[in-house]
This record gives sequence, structure tokens and C-alpha cells, in this order.
Amino acid sequence: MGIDSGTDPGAEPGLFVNLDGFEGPIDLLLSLAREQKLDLTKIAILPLAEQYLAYIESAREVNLEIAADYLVMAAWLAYLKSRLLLPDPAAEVSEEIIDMSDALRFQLLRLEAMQQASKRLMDLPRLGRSRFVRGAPQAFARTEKIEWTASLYELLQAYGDMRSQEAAGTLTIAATRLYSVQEAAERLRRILPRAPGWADLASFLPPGLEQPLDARSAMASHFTAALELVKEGVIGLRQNRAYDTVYIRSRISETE
Amino acid sequence: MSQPDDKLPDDKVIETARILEALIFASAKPVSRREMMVYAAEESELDAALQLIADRYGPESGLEFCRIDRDWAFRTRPDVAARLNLEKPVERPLSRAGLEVLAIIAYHQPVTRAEIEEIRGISLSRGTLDILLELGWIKPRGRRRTPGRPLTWGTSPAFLDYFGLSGIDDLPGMEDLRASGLLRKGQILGGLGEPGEAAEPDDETDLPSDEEAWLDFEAEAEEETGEGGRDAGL
Amino acid sequence: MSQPDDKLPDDKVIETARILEALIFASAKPVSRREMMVYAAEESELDAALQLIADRYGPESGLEFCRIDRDWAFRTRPDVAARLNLEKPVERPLSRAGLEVLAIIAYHQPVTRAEIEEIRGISLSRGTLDILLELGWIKPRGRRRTPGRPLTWGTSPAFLDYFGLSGIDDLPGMEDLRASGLLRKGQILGGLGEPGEAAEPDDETDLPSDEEAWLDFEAEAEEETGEGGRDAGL
Repeated sequence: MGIDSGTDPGAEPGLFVNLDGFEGPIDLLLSLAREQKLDLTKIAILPLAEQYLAYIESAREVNLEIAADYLVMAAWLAYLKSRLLLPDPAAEVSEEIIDMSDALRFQLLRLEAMQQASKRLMDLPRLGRSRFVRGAPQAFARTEKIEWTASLYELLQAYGDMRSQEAAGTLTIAATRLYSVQEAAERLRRILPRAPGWADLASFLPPGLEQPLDARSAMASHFTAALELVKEGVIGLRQNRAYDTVYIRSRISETE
Repeated sequence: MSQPDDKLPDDKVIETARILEALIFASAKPVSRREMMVYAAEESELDAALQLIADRYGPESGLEFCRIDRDWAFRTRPDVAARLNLEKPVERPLSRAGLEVLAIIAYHQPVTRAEIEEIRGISLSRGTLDILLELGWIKPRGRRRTPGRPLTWGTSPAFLDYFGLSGIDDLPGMEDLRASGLLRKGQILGGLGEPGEAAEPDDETDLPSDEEAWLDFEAEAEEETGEGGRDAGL
Repeated sequence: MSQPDDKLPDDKVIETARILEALIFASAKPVSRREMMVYAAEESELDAALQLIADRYGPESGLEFCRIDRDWAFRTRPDVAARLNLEKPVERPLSRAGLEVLAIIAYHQPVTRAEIEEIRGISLSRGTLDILLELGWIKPRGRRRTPGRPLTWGTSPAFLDYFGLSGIDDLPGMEDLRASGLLRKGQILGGLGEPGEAAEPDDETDLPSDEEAWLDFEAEAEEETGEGGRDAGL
């Protein structure tokens, strides 16, 4: 998510305002503060707010699409700025300003702490970098015992995949009467030998298919079942041209 | 390959021994002298370092430092290996079908066999539930109060243990799955949903403990195998 | 994990230590206490044996006997690895966002997705959590007792192993961060109306230890499934 625009660096050569390098508005604020080499705990909020607003403004001028997160922060800072610039702050108001400034400072310090922590994390002696595992692991053996393994990730992925397919609309409303191919084959096997000569496949569909989905499903499964029965040599199928009626006939009744 | 008796190993030899110990530990195959000479200034230093390692892995250790031809490796001492050789576990990843069925049971429990088939749109082969049952990851959860009183399935404490979950509730919900990119497109059709949220009230809500569910299950087994009285269960 | 000072390790402990040393040495993955208890008569014997092994692998060895939460493993010492030219597996580097999110999960756990977004001030892109989950470094840590019962995330044992940590308290700078109050969660910016209110700590920060969060979870599990929570994840 974040910033969608400007991902192609060659697109706009004159661009000097680029939000791509930032991981959100707080990261942008941190980077602006760092440019000033300011101590975050003592940073003056007003100039920082102004810089941020100016930055966003120039991004807007070059028609950068600005993610909502940046705009929300801009609105918040604009509000803070207006309060800070109030000529005669009443006691209540100044308290609010202190709260807001402290909150902003805390948020900056907190994210900076996490950014530093992530660097220190990667400086740890990592496995496969600075620490190595046994190169010739050994399983102790006498009898073999199969241990099925699975990871939580695989489990969630399997479920996610299944539900994704479902969501795509291929498999829906499970409670309706959908004919399985197996059922359709059994049905055709049972009914067809009693039917004389060539007949429309549609006439073999089960009765009572009021929902269009049910009818389509039944047609699809009966057609697939018919193909399987042709393969077995039990029936014959015929279609005069594409999209025309499909005719079906039992080979068993024919030979008898 | 001998350390003069009148001299303690110097720091250089100790350092080389540490490096070689780590190298041989991390290598998949025995390590040759040639490979080791990269880390030693001269043959005598290499020998002294190897001797130092051999001393550290004496009989009081479960391992021995062995020379195989001109290569060196760590091996489990045979007497220790004999004590360790209980069963050799062969790891095999659970099949896709197994994963799917397990996921459905986890998310939709208590769920009947027919419902699992409905969700997957494919009939369930006998072996799939067997493997999950053998793993101890699933267990019967009583019977559904519908015609035929089908048996329902749920996950076991061993399932939670294996996957490092503190409860079924820990499974990410639909929103979490979508947010983390595991659920790809669009909307989820209603009905089946968040973990722990059973579709219909079942008998098993009347069965407070596992024990009773098991009793019920055993009764069922009887019913199926023997000619059994009808009301064996409840 | 203490051996009474006035007693030398007895033969039984020495023998158990040999077996465990070989078992852990031969395994690429950390070995759990449960696996080790197969070879020890009781917990105290296990602890004494582990202490004995730890003593044998001091700084004079190129290997380190590492505790990873409650599991144990041998790993080469980092100072030695720097001198070894071992083949290093190619890793896809984590994005900056991925790193930040990992750090936030590690230091703030258990933490919800919304809290991660609050700390970073930006919504989390799809796939970021997914990658960390795929790496096996994060896992669900139960649900928050707030409206919507959001899922919380924490780090896994594999995370500790990868970064060479014995536990979360070992994270670099953890103590200072806790003391400085920078690990407070909650929304601060963004709500124009209530800038002050947001800085308040949320429910979860009132629970100082994992243990309490855990108890909380078990109580819930009992309510919902009627099964007593087991020591699943620990």
C-alpha cells in the first residue's frame, strides 16, 4: 500500500519530491528531523510541522498521488500549527498543545526506537551468517516411524486457497442440490437402457431443477458423465454442430 | 600429531582448534587436512590443534573425534548411539488433501465428514482422516442432532501443541487471512466463518467433556462392527 | 538448572549428559525438553545434565551450547564463524517495512495488526505479515479482549534461534526500551478530536507479563470449548 505513485523512477526525471523512500508519515517526519540534526527529545514541533506541510504541498504540486495516511497527518499537523500560532493561548488551549506536541514527540521517538531496533536485530549473530548448525545432522535409527509434518503457514495457506476459490464463485452455496458426476453417471446408467434410440441429453436431467444454477450444474455433470460412459463404450453421443442439442443413446439397448 | 609434553598449547593452537572444531561441526562431510590447512600456519600447528580437539571429546563426551583416512569428523559414540536408537522418525510433509481437511476441521469444528466433502467439493478418501486421527490432531466431537446422527470432528490439544497455538481462537480469522495476503480475492460467502463459530448447535454442546464424546464414539464403533442395539449411544 | 554445590555430578547425570550431548549435537533443530525427557528420569536430572554440558562448552570451544526459550542447540560461536569460509545460504533480504514490522512484533508482542499500523503511522501492506509468517518467525498469540477481539502476533521459537536469542528479554536494548516507556502501544496521532486521550495505554499493557495474558486466554478457552486449556504453546 503506501505510496502507489512514482514507483517508476525514470518516469518523471525532474521530480525531487519523492515519497517512495518513506515508510509512512512518521518516517517522513523523522527524516525531516534528522536533516536538521535535531535531538528528538528537544525538537521544536512548529518548524517540523511546517516542513512536513511544505513537503506534502510540493508533492501535491508535482501531482504526486499522496496516500491517505500522509494527508491525515498533514491535517493533524495543520491543526496543531494553527493552535501553536494562536496569539493569546488560554490556559486550556496551551495544555492541549502540550499534549499534542508530546504525543507527536512520543510517536517519533517510538518509531525511531523501532527502526534502530530492527537494525540491531539484523546485527545479531544470525543463523546461517554468524552461527552455523550441525552440517551432518543424524537421526538415530532402529525402526522407522513416519512423522507427518505440517507448518502453520501451510495450514493457513491451504485454507486461504480453498476459501479464495470459493470466493471466486466456482463453488458456491453448498446446500443446494448439485449433481456430482458420479451421481449423474449412475442415473444415466440406470435410465438410459430403458430409452429407445437417440434422445436429447437434456431430457435425462432430473426433474425439479428450478434454480438456473441447479440446472446448469446438472447439465454439466450429466454431460461429463456421458463422456465417461462413451469412453466405457456403454453409450453413444452425437451433436450435429457446435452448440446444437446433444443426443445420447444407449449402446446396450442397441445390441440387445 | 603430538604435542610436546613439556609445552602447554599456546593461544594460537587454541584458536586454531576452536575454528577447526566449528568447521568440522558445520560440515556435511568429513573435513580433509588440505581444507583445514587454510586455518593453520603449519602442519605441526594443525596436529596440535587436532590433538586438542580429540582431548576435549574424550570418553566423558557423548561424541568422539574420529579420523577417517586423512579426514576428520565428529561421530556419536557407539554406546551412546545404542541408547539413542529408539525409533527413527522419518519426516514426511502432510499431503495437500490432509492439510485442507485439517484446516476445515480446525476452522469449522465440529464438522461432519459430509460437510468436509461439501466444503472441498470432493469426496474424502478414507486414509486422510485416518492419518489425522493417527497423528492425534483430530478427535470425535460428538454427534450432530440431525437425521443419521453423523459424527462430528474437531481438533485436539495435540493439534494446538504442534502448531504452537494457545487455542483454536488463535487461528487467524478471515480478515486476518485476507490482510496477510493468504486469502486472495473478493468477498467470502456467508455461512462458514470464523474459527470457533460453529454453524449449528450440535449434540456435543451437551457433552461437556472429552470423555463423554469418546464414550459416544466407542459406542458408535460397536454399532458399526457388531449388530449392536440401536440405542447404544445416548 | 542448578547442581547442589556440595555434590559432584553422579554417574547417572554424567551418563544422561553424554546422551543428551550427542542427541543435541546431531540435531540441526533445537531439541525440546520433552524430547530430552525421554532420556532423563526426572526434571532435576535433566537440568543437572544440561548444566554439565554447558560447562563443557565454554569459550575455549568453537561451539556454543545455546538455550532457545526452553529448547537447546549447539551452534558455532559467532567470533569463530567470522573466520570460517563456510557457504552461506542465499537469503532474500527483508524489505525495510518487513524489518520494521518484525522489530515491532518482537518488542511489542503480543501486538495486533492495528497497533503495528499505529506505531508506524501507515497501513500495513498486504504480504508483509505473510512473509514473516512464511519465514516462521511470527505466530498468533491469542486474541485481545477488546471489541472485535483482534488477533495478536508474537515471535516464534524459530525467530529466537535465527537471531541467537534465549528469549524475548534478550532482545537488544529491550530493558532500556521498557524503562523509557517507548514500548507503550496505542494511537496517538490521527484523531483530530482527541489527541490527549489517545496516549493512554490500552488494556493489554495493563497485563505486564505473558503469564497473565496466558491465564486470560485459558479462561476464555474454557468458556468456549469446555476444555481446560493445556500448556499448548509453552
